[in-house]
Amino acid sequence: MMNRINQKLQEDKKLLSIYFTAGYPNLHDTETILQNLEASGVDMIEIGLPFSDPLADGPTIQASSTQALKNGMTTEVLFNQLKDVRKSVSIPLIIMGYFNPMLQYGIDAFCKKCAEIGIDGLIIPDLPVDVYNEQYKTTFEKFGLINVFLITPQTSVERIHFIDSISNGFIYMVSSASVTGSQSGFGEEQSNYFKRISNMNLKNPQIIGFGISNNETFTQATTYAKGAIIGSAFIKHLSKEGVKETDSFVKSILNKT
Amino acid sequence: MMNRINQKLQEDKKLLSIYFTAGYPNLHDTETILQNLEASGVDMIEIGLPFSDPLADGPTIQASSTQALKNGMTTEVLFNQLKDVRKSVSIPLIIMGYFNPMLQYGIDAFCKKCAEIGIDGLIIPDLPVDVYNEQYKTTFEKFGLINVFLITPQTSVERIHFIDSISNGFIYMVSSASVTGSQSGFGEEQSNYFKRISNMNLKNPQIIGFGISNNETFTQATTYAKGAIIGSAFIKHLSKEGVKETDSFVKSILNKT
Amino acid sequence: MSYNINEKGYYGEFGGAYIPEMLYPNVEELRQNYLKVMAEPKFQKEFKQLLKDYVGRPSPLYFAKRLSKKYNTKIYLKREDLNHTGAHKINNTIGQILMAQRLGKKRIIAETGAGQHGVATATVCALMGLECIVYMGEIDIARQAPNVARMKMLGATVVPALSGSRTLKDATNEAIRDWINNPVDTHYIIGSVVGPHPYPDMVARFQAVISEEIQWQLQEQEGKTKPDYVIACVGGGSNAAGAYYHYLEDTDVKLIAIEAAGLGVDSGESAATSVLGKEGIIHGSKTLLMQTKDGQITEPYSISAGLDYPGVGPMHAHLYKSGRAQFISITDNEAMKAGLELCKLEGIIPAIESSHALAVFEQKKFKPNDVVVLSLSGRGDKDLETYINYFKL
Amino acid sequence: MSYNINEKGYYGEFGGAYIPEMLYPNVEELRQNYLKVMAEPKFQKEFKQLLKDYVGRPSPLYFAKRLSKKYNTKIYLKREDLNHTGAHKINNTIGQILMAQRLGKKRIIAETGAGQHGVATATVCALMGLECIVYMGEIDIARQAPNVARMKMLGATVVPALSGSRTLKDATNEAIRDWINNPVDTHYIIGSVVGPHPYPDMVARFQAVISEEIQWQLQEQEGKTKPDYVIACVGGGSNAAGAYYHYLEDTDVKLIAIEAAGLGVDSGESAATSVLGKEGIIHGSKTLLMQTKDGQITEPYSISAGLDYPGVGPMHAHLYKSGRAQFISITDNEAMKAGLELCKLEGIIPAIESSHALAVFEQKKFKPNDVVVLSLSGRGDKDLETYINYFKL
Ligand SMILES: Cc1ncc(COP(=O)(O)O)c(C=O)c1O
Ligand SMILES: Cc1ncc(COP(=O)(O)O)c(C=O)c1O
Repeated sequence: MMNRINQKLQEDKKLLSIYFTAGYPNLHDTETILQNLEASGVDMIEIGLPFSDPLADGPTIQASSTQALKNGMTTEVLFNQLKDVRKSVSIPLIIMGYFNPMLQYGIDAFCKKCAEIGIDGLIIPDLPVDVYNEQYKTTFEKFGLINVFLITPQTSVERIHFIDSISNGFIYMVSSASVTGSQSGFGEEQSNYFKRISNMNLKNPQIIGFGISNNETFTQATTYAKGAIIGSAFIKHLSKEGVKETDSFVKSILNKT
Repeated sequence: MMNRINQKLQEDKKLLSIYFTAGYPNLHDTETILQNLEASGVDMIEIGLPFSDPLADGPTIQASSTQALKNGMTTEVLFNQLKDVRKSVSIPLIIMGYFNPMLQYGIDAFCKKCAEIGIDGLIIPDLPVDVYNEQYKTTFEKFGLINVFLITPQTSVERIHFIDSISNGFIYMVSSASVTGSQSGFGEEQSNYFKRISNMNLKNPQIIGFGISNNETFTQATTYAKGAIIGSAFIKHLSKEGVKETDSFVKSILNKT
Repeated sequence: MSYNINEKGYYGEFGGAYIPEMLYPNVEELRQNYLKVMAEPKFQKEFKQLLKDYVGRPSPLYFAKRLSKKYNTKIYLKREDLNHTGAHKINNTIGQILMAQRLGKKRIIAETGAGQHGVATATVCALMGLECIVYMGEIDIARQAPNVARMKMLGATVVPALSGSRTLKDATNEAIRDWINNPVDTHYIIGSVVGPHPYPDMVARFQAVISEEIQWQLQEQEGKTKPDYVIACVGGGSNAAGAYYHYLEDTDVKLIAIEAAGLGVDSGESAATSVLGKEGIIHGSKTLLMQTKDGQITEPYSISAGLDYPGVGPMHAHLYKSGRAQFISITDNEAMKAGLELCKLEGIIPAIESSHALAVFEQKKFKPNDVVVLSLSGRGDKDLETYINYFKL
Repeated sequence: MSYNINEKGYYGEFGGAYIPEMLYPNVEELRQNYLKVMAEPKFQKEFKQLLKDYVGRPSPLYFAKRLSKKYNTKIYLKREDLNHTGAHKINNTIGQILMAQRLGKKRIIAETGAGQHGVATATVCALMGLECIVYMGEIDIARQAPNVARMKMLGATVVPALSGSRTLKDATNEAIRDWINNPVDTHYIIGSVVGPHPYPDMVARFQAVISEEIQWQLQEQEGKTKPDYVIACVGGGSNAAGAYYHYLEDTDVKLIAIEAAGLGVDSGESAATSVLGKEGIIHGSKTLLMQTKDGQITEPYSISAGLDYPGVGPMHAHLYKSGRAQFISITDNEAMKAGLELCKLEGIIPAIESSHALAVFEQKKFKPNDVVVLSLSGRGDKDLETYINYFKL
């Protein structure tokens, strides 16, 4: 059976993927958010497993993680919340989190649990490619999980090819050198970068993340890439409007009314 | 003509000498204090020329010097106040002061002025014996001024003999190792010291100063020495009772009523 | 068994470079160049010269007579407190600023706890005319005010870290974020033997001058290059790494690492990583760290800003796990007492970090003939207010 | 003409021992013994060893590249700021504490202005286990708070001087009074080349290690032992005396003395003794001092507590009068600016006293090939608050 991510990537459309931090704004919002997002037409979701020291994240996601932890979110709690998620949600689900909480859970146990629940992939910013390859690849594959790798504007051509060669699913293309949420729009530099990568004709499609916050940036990103991921902008929306109003956010991104 | 100090020392009695700071408590108290002291039966007076940094003096005399300077006392002013002192005061008068103000006035001019006024001697705590001998002795002698030297409990026997040999008038015997005003009575140590010096049978009589504050200490001191000098205790009295009441102070020291 | 780093950047099972891809080019550039650059004669010459003429090295190895007498053993203090800026930290920043120049960097960032590393970084940036941004926890900014003032005087920008425990760990997060945001022109001068490979090794090599000097200084004074013990406090572990470095593989020399127990190892207010920590990832390195069962990093506590860190460098994790070094925890109270004792016995006011190391003598008995070298990592000027308030002087 | 002291204790017409008889035995004991004791090999060995292992000497002679470039001349900084306790003062207190031990003294007193000498004295007293009382003007206690804290940590008793200008002059008076009151067991460690003979000479000899080192350090770096200029700030004059010492009789080497002009030489708020002073007696020595026409000593002013003194040592009075040294006055503002400049250009925060010396480069032009050695007498840690407030950082 093909992984849901790969299935989704075969669809002839630009994909919208949304990130949110599990346990934020309230501990038990996870399921509601997942269902609402799917209902609004989102293609894929990254569920953030909060971490105390999210060093690749900007202030918005960092604050949501702190709040989620305060609310009582733990790996255990999250897995419990997701236990029956596949009864109501069918789009690809990715858990995004830092390596240490997973390591403490036990990588094998963690992957096993993900598989049971129906998680399709993982994004682990601080798990380096070589360590993954040497130590964890077989485990991930055993449980049918896709590990998504990142590239950035500074990633060398060579390394992009290497990452492409070992990737499955898609490449997470960081829009600019920055932690999450720190850009407000894309300029020429980014367009050139998007074009450059697009022209490389990689084996794996790319989904662009970091700095996408509205229809304009979504459109810019997906002109060159298969899709785009929104994180901070959605967290901001959540903190202002709460979980009920996610539909309007997604519509505004897709410019549907 | 014999210097008034030497004359006084020949009298067959124990001598009471009083120190006060010129210009204290008020700028123009000098003459009144001098006259009152003589009237009360004091034998000799040290007139303090105030100095900004009286490093051999304790807090009482230091404070009186600061006040005197604030009141406007200067070398010039003091000499003016004393201009006609010999019309009303006949006991020996000694100017006691630090060397720098005299140096700035000019030692020759200073001595000349003293002689004109009828000052009999000088006590200059920070003018060392050897400097005096080499540089200023002839000037002092030319103007008939006695320079009084100090000895302390730490002064070696040799040095005492040396100081005795070059002294004229009396030796100022510092009662104990201390700045002025810091002792409250004499103990065995001091008595032994007084006896020791007395037994040396020096050429010059000794007058004891520092720490004499009442009849008891005056009596103790004069048991062994020719006389005693009171400073801080008199300044304290002045600051409490003012210039009018000096008589009662002197009487209390001499135990006369 | 080797106690030094292996080719892959690990000390035993600890170390590595657990970094986001955004940092890969920077860290990789450093990894590929650091040994090469450090081996250049010109680099070595410049480094050595600055250590001598600017930092004031060699730092003395001082035989502490009265302290030795009190504890009936032979105590030598390695006087890193006498270095320019007042701690061992500058050995590393001198090295790294030269490295940054070689790599063509124009902008320097750093994290700091006690402020010593921040001052040392601001100092070398002024010396080289480079821009300097220092991240410092809000709590540390308050308790190490003199060092904040010094950084400002030196022209550095001090940015408060407002998240988490608002101490060293969080300042490090902020510095890493800055580096992610500025990947081209910026060099991140990490202040201890922590962070992703090659930082722990590079910093240890720059600090190794400490034990290099101890060897010949001890030869001069004791007629032998090896002490019986080397003792150092461990925050991240850089002064310890420097003091141990040339003795790492020589097990005749016993190593003692002193950690901050805060209010007590079991009080919940502690920074004693070896006792309380478990293997995990912090700031790009696999090491021992204090964390919840769940893998969330714990907020540490110590009266000493420089030891108030929930991890240790991977070298130290390895030294602990392998038993090569003995780890001893010292409470706030024990450290403060030992610090005051050094003032009174030897006329040296130690940094509170170093006071933790000094407290070893109340915990462990040494033999009269033992030669004990203790790394006096810094001076206490930055800690005066803490001392004065503590002792109500 | 000789610029050193003569047998009678005078530099030219300046010097001597204008002391009350109460001090005669103490001063005489010292006078008779100081050269003899200093000449003892055992004394020399102990002194040198402590300077090396405890103080951290030699202090570097650091070629200040960026400062040199800015002023287009060759500037070397003699890094007394790197000494233990942060200034040159400790060279002298180490010497005097050994002297006091030889003389069997058990109790040590000192005066202090900037607090550096007080700290240096408290330090050596702790080192030797002797009681220590430090007199310090009430105003200086307020403006040099870190040093007051350090003295307390070191176990010294700090006694405020409440009279006069409540600065260094008055602290000195109080110390002398204490000595008069305690003539047997007490040694008075004077902190500069002031006071009655033999103090100026003894202190100069202890500080002479500065120029002794400059000679060979310059040989190493410039291939010659003589600089073209030696520059130092002058409070009492001890760091200057030490920096000049071995060059005093060699008129190829030009000497520059920097005095504190406060708000301006003619402002009434100044401490520029050479310009404003006249011959007179202060603290037992004939020298230049600021005084009224009447011979009352004037209250000086400088932003720098260590230069806020109405006199200079007799050596400097002689150097001034004979023209051997050039005297330059530097205002508060000029000094503060120069201090900040050193921070920004060289990463060194100087004591405000030393900042006065640094301001010379804005006042006087040197030739590109001139070798200029400047005594960086102390570090600025004690002055951080003053700097920060002044520059509103
Ligand atoms: C004086 C001093 N000692 C020790 C430390 C701890 O750091 P490390 O363990 O890296 O030596 C610090 C950190 O700031 C420090 O300032
Ligand atoms: C750093 C420093 N420099 C200079 C001085 C001035 O003293 P001297 O003129 O004796 O060197 C002081 C006095 O406290 C000082 O602390």
